[in-house]
Amino acid sequence: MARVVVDVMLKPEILDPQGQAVQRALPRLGFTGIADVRQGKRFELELEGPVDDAALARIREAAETFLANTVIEDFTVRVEDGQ
Amino acid sequence: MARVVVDVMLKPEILDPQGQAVQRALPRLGFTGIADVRQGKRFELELEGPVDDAALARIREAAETFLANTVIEDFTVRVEDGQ
Amino acid sequence: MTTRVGVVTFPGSLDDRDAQRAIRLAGAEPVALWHRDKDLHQVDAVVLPGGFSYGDYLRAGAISRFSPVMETLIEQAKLGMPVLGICNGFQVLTESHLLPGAMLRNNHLHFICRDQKLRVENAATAWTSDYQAGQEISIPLKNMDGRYTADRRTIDELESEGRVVFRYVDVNPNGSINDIAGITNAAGNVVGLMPHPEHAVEPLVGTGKTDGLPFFTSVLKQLVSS
Amino acid sequence: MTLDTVKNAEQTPDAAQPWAELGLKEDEYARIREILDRRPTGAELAMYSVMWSEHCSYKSSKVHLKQFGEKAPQSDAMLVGIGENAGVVDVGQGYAVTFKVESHNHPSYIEPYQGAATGIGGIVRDILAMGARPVAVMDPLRFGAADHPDTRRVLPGIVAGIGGYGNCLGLPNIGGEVVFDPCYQGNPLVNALCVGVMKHEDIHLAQASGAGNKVILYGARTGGDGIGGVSVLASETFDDSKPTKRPAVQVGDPFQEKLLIECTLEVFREKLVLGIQDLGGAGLSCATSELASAGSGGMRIELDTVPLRDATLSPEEILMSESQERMCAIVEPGKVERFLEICEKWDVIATVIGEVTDGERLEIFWHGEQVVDVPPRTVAHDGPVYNRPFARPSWQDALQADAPTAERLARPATGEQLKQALLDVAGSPNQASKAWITDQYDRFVIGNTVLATPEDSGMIRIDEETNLGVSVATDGNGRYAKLDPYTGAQLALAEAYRNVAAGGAKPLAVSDCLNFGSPEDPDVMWQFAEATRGLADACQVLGTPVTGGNVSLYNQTGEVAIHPTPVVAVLGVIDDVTRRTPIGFADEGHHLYLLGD
Ligand SMILES: Nc1ncnc2c1ncn2[C@@H]1O[C@H](COP(=O)(O)OP(=O)(O)O)[C@@H](O)[C@H]1O
Repeated sequence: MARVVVDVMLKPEILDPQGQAVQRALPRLGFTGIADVRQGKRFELELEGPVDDAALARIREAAETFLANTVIEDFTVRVEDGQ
Repeated sequence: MARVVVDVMLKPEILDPQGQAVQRALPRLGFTGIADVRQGKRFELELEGPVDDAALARIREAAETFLANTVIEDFTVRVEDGQ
Repeated sequence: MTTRVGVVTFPGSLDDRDAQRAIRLAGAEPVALWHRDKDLHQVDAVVLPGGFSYGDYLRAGAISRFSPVMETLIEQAKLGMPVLGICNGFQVLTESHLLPGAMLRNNHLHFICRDQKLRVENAATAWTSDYQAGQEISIPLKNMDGRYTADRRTIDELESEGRVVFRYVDVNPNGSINDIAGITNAAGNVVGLMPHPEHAVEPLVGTGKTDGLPFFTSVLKQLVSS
Repeated sequence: MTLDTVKNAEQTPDAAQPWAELGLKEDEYARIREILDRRPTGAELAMYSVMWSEHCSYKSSKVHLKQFGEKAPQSDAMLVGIGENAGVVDVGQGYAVTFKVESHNHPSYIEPYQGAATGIGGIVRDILAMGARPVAVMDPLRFGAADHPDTRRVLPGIVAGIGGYGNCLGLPNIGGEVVFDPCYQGNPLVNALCVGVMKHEDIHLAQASGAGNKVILYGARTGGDGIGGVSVLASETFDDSKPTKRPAVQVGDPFQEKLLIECTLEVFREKLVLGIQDLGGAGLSCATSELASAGSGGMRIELDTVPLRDATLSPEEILMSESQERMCAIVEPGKVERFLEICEKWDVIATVIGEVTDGERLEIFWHGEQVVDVPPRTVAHDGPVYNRPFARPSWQDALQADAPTAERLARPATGEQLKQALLDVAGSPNQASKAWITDQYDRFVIGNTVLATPEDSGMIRIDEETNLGVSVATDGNGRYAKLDPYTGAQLALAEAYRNVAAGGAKPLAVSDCLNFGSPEDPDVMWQFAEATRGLADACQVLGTPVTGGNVSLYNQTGEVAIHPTPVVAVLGVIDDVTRRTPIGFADEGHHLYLLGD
């Protein structure tokens, strides 16, 4: 089966409280040198059929209307490599 | 600045109700042909310095001890391509 | 001398004052502990209270676990100090590996607040000796990430060693394995549970029951007699 | 890059300005020029436009709201009345209670989760700014038909947002409403109420006095939240090298707000604060102009000291940003160090951004250049006032006459029909249990909740020694108000009043959230006028003053307005919460009495 990954991240200008909390914790744990952290969602979709253009177009539509909230989030759709 | 991505997913044997909820909703929205959905987290880390082996090793350690809870989650660390 | 029970406040702790009240009502002296302070101020036992420490960002309990107070607490817990983790406190205990397993999002994906019936499976821990084994109690439950999970071997170990301290009765509110609501470490001094005994210590407020008070009197007796 | 400084504005009187895009009317723009005796700078235009908006200036409703003061019954309990962030009433034993209900309707329609969440966040900061510890929240909600797709889109997010924010803050949710009616399709109502408790001596006000005292901004960094509109200004005065698209949506961070609460209460406890204001709608524009306007003297702000989340923000945008979880305090110079220490303890960023001056102007600088020089009162308090035309709608008589006839609403004739009617009522979304919603809210946290869902009113113990408590109920019925706005508003008050009394508390004060359609429609304006008149009259009769509230206008989809929906909250006091009366039968053998006719 083929896997498509949809990554959903808050738009750059939108506040990301979770990413901020992680970023602030890292130096306390001894991890320095990290200028910014953003936290988003990763969806792994296993397709029944082949990953053709039609399938990708449908997934892009699902991402746009459902997986991401495009008022505040951006998304990318890609076929997982190394499968 | 260089970007490193850490993907954190629930281990395959752990029930993922969020992924399941998405999977169940998709056909209702008219998106069929998706056999499985898993939902995880994606962290984007912007590094101050270069992404060398030492930096990656540190990020891997941060992922292992902090970003993921390895009792229930797996993670992967990779340098973002196309930067 | 009165028994001193510490209550840790992390940024985002919510039920710290409630835990202090419960300790006071049980006859002990509550001592406020601050997450940045390594010193436990000579307390005899510690409660990690409920709430959303660090907003539950990343994972519930994941950031608090690394606070300075936890360093000392982890040492002391291993030496036998009684520690009770309630809800977020339970999550901190699993994240810091004082208790095995982990907490996942509720299977219905909603925050749930309800009066929850539990069975006390183990009345021999530091925090449950004032209950009878098999006794059913009712205390509030309120959480988003309350589904306890662990691998098969850990679960088998917990079950065979009698370390499942509380089980949900009638309703499993979050999909927790084997209806597990709370567990203990092998020594019985560290106990974690999702429901909130500190919200059931006065007949007037909350659910109007006092089924949670024995948690705090149990530890008092154990400390006084030891 | 050209910065529109005061000097520049003086030298270029004829430069075109986007006042219309910012929502100002021609005469309003002319008035600003008259006040300043020159054209406003971009930053000044930003401030006036947002502070003179309907939302901040109450320009359509002011003339009607006046009645709440004019007809206010004499009440010894009132400590702080309308005009401050929230009213304060004396509840005895040295305690004072503050409460207020506010709307977040439009943001919740656009982004249900964040809109509702930041609605809770905003009202909680209002209560905090009075000097009180917030102790409970409530959420009166209105949705379209339960089975309508838009309800399915907004309801889960709104409920999750209220829960997500309130639960994380540690405030018990002690009541609210859920009403379904098709008139709210495309325009759900999300009202949020917060109650806070303090000792009399802890009351704080939003005012800046004493030259040399410092202005401290603390809490979240300032980002581009909620400044969609002002981007036109930014692109007017700056070249196009910066992102032009700014999010209109604000994202809440309840964890940050929890830290803000604890940190603020600690600086109050150590008496470090002279005046304080939360940052809500209109952000720094509002906080600086209101603080300066209510105090004596002026204020000077160095805007480039404001900690930013987005380094590309222009001065106009910083002034208008609605980034959440921020507060502004006035602190004596000698106490600044301790103030900053306490903020550091709570991981809260705090920055001195300016000081109180002995002048009379609000002056704002950007990298040393002056971009604002205004009399603060003209921004904060002397906004436009409209006497909008209103008239009884032509359809009102027909609507009232349209009583259901026997054919249209047949009475059940058989036992079977009666049973069905009962089941229909019990199963209708408006009557069915709301536990599927209220179970998502923490009602136990803080350990002082005496009554919460499913009781008639929420009740909180405020003193553990004496068992002093307060109770709050909110009610509103848009259908009644549409039939007769005057009486409908009174019925809402009477119901909330009864709900408080039924729990055993004595009603003391009223807060209200007036949700209506467009004030530019004379029908709607009549509904508004009637409802405020009705409420003011009823408050006078019952002896309970309105201590504060909120107006939400333009609730409509296209030309169709929602039902006029005044939501009324009543606060009561009970000197011993052990004497509360819960609903339901307590013991077998008790008698039932029906009071009233
Ligand atoms: N949105 C809400 N938030 C919190 N509590 C609510 C909400 N909606 C309803 N409730 C509570 O649920 C209970 C029942 O509500 P409802 O069925 O509307 O009863 P009533 O008609 O008596 O007001 C009340 O205690 C009310 O405060």
